[in-house]
Amino acid sequence: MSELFIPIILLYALSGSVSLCIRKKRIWTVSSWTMGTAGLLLSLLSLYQVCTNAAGEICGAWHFSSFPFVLASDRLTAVFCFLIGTLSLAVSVYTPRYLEGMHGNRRKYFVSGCIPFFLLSMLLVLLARTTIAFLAFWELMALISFFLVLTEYEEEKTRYAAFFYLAMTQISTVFVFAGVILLHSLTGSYEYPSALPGSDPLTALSFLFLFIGLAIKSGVIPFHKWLPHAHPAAPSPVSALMSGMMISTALYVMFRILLRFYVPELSWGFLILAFGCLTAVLGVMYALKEQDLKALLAYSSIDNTGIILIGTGLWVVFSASGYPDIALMALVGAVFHTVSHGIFKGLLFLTAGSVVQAAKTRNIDELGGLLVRMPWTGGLFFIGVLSIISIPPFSGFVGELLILQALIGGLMQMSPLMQIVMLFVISLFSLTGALTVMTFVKAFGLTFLALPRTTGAEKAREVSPAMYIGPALLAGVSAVLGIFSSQILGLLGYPGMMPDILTLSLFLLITAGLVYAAVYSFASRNTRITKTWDCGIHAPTSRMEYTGSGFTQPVVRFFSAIYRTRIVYSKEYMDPDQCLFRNGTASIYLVRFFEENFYLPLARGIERYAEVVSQLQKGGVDRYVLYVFAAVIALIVILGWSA
Amino acid sequence: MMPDVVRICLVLVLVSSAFLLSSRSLSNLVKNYQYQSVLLVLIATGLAVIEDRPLLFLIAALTLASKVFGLPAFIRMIQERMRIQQDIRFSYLHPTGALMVSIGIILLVYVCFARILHTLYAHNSLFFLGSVIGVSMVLMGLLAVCTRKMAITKVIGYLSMENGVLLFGLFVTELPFIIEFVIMVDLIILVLLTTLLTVGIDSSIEEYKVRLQKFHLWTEEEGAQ
Amino acid sequence: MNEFSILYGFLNISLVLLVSPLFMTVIKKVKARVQERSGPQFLQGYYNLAKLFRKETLYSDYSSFISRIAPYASISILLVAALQVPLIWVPSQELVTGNIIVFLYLLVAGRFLLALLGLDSASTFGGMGSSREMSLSAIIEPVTVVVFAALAYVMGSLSIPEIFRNATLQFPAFSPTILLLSISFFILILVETGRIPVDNPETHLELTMVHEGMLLDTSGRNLALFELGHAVKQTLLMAFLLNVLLPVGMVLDVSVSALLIGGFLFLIKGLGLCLVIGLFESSLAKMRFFQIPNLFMIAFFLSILTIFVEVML
Amino acid sequence: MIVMLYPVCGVIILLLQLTQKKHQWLSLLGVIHSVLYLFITAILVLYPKTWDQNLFFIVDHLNVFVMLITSIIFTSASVYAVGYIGGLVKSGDIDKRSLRIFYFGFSLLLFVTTMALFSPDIALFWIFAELTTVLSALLISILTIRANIDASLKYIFICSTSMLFSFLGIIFLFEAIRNSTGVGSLEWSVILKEASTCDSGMIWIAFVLFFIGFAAKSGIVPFHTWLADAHAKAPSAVSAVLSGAILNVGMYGIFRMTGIVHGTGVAYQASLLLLVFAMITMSVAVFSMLCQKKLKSLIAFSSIENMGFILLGAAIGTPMAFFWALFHMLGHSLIKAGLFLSAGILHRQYKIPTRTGEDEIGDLFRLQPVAAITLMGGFAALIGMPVFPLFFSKVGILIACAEVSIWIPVLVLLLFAIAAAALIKFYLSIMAAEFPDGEGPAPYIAPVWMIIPIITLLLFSVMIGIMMLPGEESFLLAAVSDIGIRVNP
Repeated sequence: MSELFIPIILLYALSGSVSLCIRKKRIWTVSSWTMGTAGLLLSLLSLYQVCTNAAGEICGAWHFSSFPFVLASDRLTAVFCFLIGTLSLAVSVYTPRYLEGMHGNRRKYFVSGCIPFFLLSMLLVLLARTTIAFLAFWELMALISFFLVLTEYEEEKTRYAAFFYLAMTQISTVFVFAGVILLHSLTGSYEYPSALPGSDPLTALSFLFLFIGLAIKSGVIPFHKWLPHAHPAAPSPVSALMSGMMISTALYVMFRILLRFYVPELSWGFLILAFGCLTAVLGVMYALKEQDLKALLAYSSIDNTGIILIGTGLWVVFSASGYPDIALMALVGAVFHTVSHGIFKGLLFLTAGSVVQAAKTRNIDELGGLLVRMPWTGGLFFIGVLSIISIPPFSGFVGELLILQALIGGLMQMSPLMQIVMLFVISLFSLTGALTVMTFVKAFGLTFLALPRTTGAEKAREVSPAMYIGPALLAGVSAVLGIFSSQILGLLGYPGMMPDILTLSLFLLITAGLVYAAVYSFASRNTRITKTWDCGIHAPTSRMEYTGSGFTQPVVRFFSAIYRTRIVYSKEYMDPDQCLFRNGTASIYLVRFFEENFYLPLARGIERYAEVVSQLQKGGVDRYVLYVFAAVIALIVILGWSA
Repeated sequence: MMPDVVRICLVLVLVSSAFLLSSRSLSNLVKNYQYQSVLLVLIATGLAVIEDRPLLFLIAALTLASKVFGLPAFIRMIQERMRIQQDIRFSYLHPTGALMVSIGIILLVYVCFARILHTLYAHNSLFFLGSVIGVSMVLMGLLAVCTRKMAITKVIGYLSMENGVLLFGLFVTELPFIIEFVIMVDLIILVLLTTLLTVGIDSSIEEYKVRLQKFHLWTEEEGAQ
Repeated sequence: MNEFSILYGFLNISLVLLVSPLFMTVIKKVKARVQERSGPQFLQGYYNLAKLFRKETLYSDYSSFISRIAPYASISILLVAALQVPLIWVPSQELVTGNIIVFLYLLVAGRFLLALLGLDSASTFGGMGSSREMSLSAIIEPVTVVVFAALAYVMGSLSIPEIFRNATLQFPAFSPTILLLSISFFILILVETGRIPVDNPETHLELTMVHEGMLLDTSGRNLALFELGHAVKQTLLMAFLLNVLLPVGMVLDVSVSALLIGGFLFLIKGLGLCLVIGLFESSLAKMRFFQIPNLFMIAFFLSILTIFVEVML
Repeated sequence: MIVMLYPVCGVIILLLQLTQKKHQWLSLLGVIHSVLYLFITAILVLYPKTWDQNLFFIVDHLNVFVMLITSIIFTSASVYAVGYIGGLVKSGDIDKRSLRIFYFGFSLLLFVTTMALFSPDIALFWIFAELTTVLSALLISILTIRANIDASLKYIFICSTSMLFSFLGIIFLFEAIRNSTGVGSLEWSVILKEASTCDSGMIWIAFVLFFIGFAAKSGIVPFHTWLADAHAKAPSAVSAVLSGAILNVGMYGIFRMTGIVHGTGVAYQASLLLLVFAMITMSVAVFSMLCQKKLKSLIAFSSIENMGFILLGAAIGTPMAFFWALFHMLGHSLIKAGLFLSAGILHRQYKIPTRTGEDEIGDLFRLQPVAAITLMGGFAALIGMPVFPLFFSKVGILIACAEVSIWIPVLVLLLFAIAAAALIKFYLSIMAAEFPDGEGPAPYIAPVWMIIPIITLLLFSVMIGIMMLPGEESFLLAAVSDIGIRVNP
């Protein structure tokens, strides 16, 4: 059955090459439609595969220059293929209209050509079954996404983001490559190894390499610094795919490694758990303070990666210490949250993209009042916000519910020492949940509600229909995933894990209906539209509204240890001995902790060392011949010494 | 008896390359090179007599023709055109320092080769002595190349390195004659090319064009720069 | 979903709707008596609601559909939450399968809608109210989850009826853990319903109001719905505390007389708790906004102590 | 008999070149010469039976493979030179007389490289390698700009002084063979057979001295200093040939010598020495790439880095390592030649070298879209992207290294990551630079003759990157066994 993946792969490649090679006017609509059909076929095929509980069937095996490339799919792959299918369908509907807003024809061909190849490379990473194939498609994915981030290469910010992104993906490739090499030397073949004992040091080292490689790509905290630069710099459909799908692909590989490659150790579980908690808490803290809408969404992807890592870490800890049922619950929660995060993060990025294109700015303090002007985009963003802050009937809630249930289950059953760990993780987990709610109240409230703060937001008009049908599709899928989640899990073979959300949402609807009927019939119906009450002065202007930094100032005060702010002020005086003050500026900004204390010093260090090494090349013939002379003398000494 | 004559010549060759390192004026630099080539010819004939290999006579004649008369005459012609006599500019090592270093080199090579070729060293073979002196001559030539600023003096240093190789080649009994001959031709071409290029480097740019006209090698439009 | 559970659902909701305005007014009455004022009459709560339902509703011309749907959504969320918390009669087969996590996240949903409402009318007070509400909830959320986790750990199950049933079975056991739990629950109630140390419910002074700030621009039936929702939330949380601390009137197997006695006992216990809340409120002054985390740390410490005590002893 | 065609055709073409004056004829003869050699090599590859019928040259899989690379590079360079040198002549950089010297030198370089590869005798190989140095120095200094002459002087001094040391090594080798078998000989095959019986001390000295010379020829670190200036200053057609073909001659010599030493007792010390040199080369090259301001010197340093990587393959010495080292040599030559040729187009467009010494490149995508895209493709290939051959050879060699110790591949991968960062940093800096409108240079329309070789080179590298040609794997395995490494079937 899984041979059908091959035509889908060809369809993706076709839609990519169509737009890259043919230069006809508006060719990108044709390529988007082919990509849409490919996405639809892919999601249908993967749904079929998931339901029929297909075992790992090979769908293709080749030998590229004497290295084995095998593609196969099983249920876990099918779930993520469904995610790729839905996202590509939504993006294919969204992109043609979005590209109209871009300037430069060559750039439109380039973007609409590269997106299908980007999806194709991620699909191939999912299907790969030999380490070499995985490595090749992993690097292909990195390269294509680098090109896509680089589309608007005029601005300095985009080029800095693209370079930072490439440097980090190169380092991630180093670790993944080293892991693959170590696996090859352990097992002697390129096939995916199965159940390597976690105890012997070399296997543990290979796991560590692979884990760090994947952590860099999925934005785990110490390595996350490229993500908030790269995702906003890319055009919106691309950042939706990068945040939605690329992070899920990296996490899929994490699941694949832990499920099949190794028999994980308890210490590995604690490692993943530690990284998960750190990423979840710090991710949401930085998201809270972010003023750029798309960077805020990027940071919240980091936060969700943290939550998923907590789920995976719990699975490893529980299965290593012998509690299979809550371990399975944590794993199912993590996988479900990855898929639902992929969908609603794609929805949020697409709608944010329409907002940014309509209002021409990404800064939250310059937006406002868009819900009245862009009702559809605002409504869909609202649904995305409801699912990301895990409100019960929506899909975000299911993942967090399962993970929290596993945590409390762990609290009940495990040894006292472990209980302390569980308590610690519970409190961090719920702190992240609460801060996510606050972040998205700020994101939705200040962008969409109240008065527009600048003329850009004032003149924003609703984007064309295609640009909200795509996200609407994602919103529908997200709602269905949320409401029918216990039925879906039952279908997949994990019944009885969670309360029935369907009845809960039915009751919500019924009560809402009853309350509305009661109030409509008994209470008075007359309503009046007036000015907002403002202690009697004239109508409130947009300057009287709360801004982003004002909204988050109390939390910044509570967690001031984490938010190191720096105050920079400059004064100008009229007279030389500085007593008549003319004017001055003062600004508070958040110290970018990781960037300033870790990445920039490292880059400067490499730069200085490179400067020293390149001194070797400055100089005339004499200096070069002197090098030869010294080298020959050294060799002769080695000759003498090594006899 | 004869071998110790050869040993004396070998030592004299080392002395000549030491002189090469330290001489200041260009003209006696070339004279030094000529003495060194003459010594080489003597060694070649000596060896030919001892080990009665007629081949070495031919090599000696060839060296006499090219290295004692041919190349020095060509270099002296280049020197007149450049009208630069004194090459006082040194980089890194002044002559006294260069001599110190060359003594160190000879000792180092001797010790290292003794440790490696302990069998040959044991019965004190001529080949071992030849290899030590050959390698150290090459190294001293290299030192000359890198301590002199003027390109023309670098060429002469290079020639003394080539002499070292030739010397070492003599000691190997049946090294085919063709190899020796072809090396000679190859090195002559090399030196011709480098001397032409050095003409460009040493003299200042303006003279460079005028001088090249004289050799009518490169007809120059102004557009090159 | 048998007919017993439907009856339970109907009974539970009607009891909650009936009792909650009364408890609000009793607390106001107690505070007034402490200040030697006569205070509002007992039915004042119901009169206010009736008056508000009849008044005209004003909407700001800047507000969007959020202001229209938020009141209905938040009251229906709280009523569904009420379905899950049995006040008197613990049904064998519950109507909506929910556990404490679903209950918690429903409370978060209610708070989220309220915060958005505050921001919708473009007024400074609304923004300030929702910013403070969100900051406080960000701090209290870990404490709430840990308190509920401790409760689940002590009672051994996640689903709420199960917890109450275990509580009634081991009722006479005045164990230290139950005591510690009820103190942290009491602090939780104070925070969730915006009582004195955290926020002053009676005043409209922008310096101190948190919960009121968000509702500043609501009027007429919307304000009534929010007031009712607020009261229902308080009753639910009080029910948690009461049914765990002294589950004396709980009914396990249903009969009309048992229900009446249970209802009456619940009323007595509720009034007693309102008395305690009123006295506690009037004995304290409002804490400075940035000192409130210290209060939460006490609740956090107590709940962790509960688990240690349960584990160690 | 086929091999004899090489010298015969070479002499004919050289004589014809002396008679011609005009640029069209000279460039046509250059193209014919390289196409003829490519044709002869193709016949050799297809009919291995005819190899041992000739009397003088030795022909085995190794030198036919390296000859194949050389002829491909020379063909594309000569086709490219038609447009490129034509442009230089029109802009007056080269005058009539030096044009004849250029083409004569170009064909002579091809002739001498072929002779070097097929020479049966190690001393003859040395002489022809020495001649390639002389001729490429001549070609570098053809533009008679002071910087070019300076670069060619550095090239001559460094390479020929080091080559003298390798001649000393050859003399030691001759003496070693004479001691063990009575009659000294310098034939590759004889040395390969006799090496194991010789005294290991002599072989070890011979290897080290030989290595010095050919390390300079192939740009290994202490002797690499000439490479950056020579390749950066030379005309692009010449620097493509230098990087693509002449470096391989040096590496070919090192491979042969490692094969000889492989059998003897000194193999372990030799591979340790090569390993140390390889690692130093890669790290120095990678870090100096980071602060390169000029395009061609950046590409030159990446040649040094790749040569270091090939040396790493030779140092490991297992059949798989050698297999992938040869594959890497093929992939690297193709991509590097393509890169230098597209850099040549940018050279013609922006009149590099400019006074400030920095490349003044601007409006890249508007003026030269094709060159920009091929440059980006070349950089992606150098980073080792999956579609290109360097990815598989990187995998192959690193897996071979893993047997020695896991930390070598990790270090090498980090170096590759820094190299990738350097390449992309440079590309980003020139990508978005803009000339203030009106001041930019006039768009240079590259003739189609210059674009075809670049496209064919990149497409050919993608083809071998994706799939193994039918006989390719067995051919390379045979080449590895010719080097002297026992390939278990």
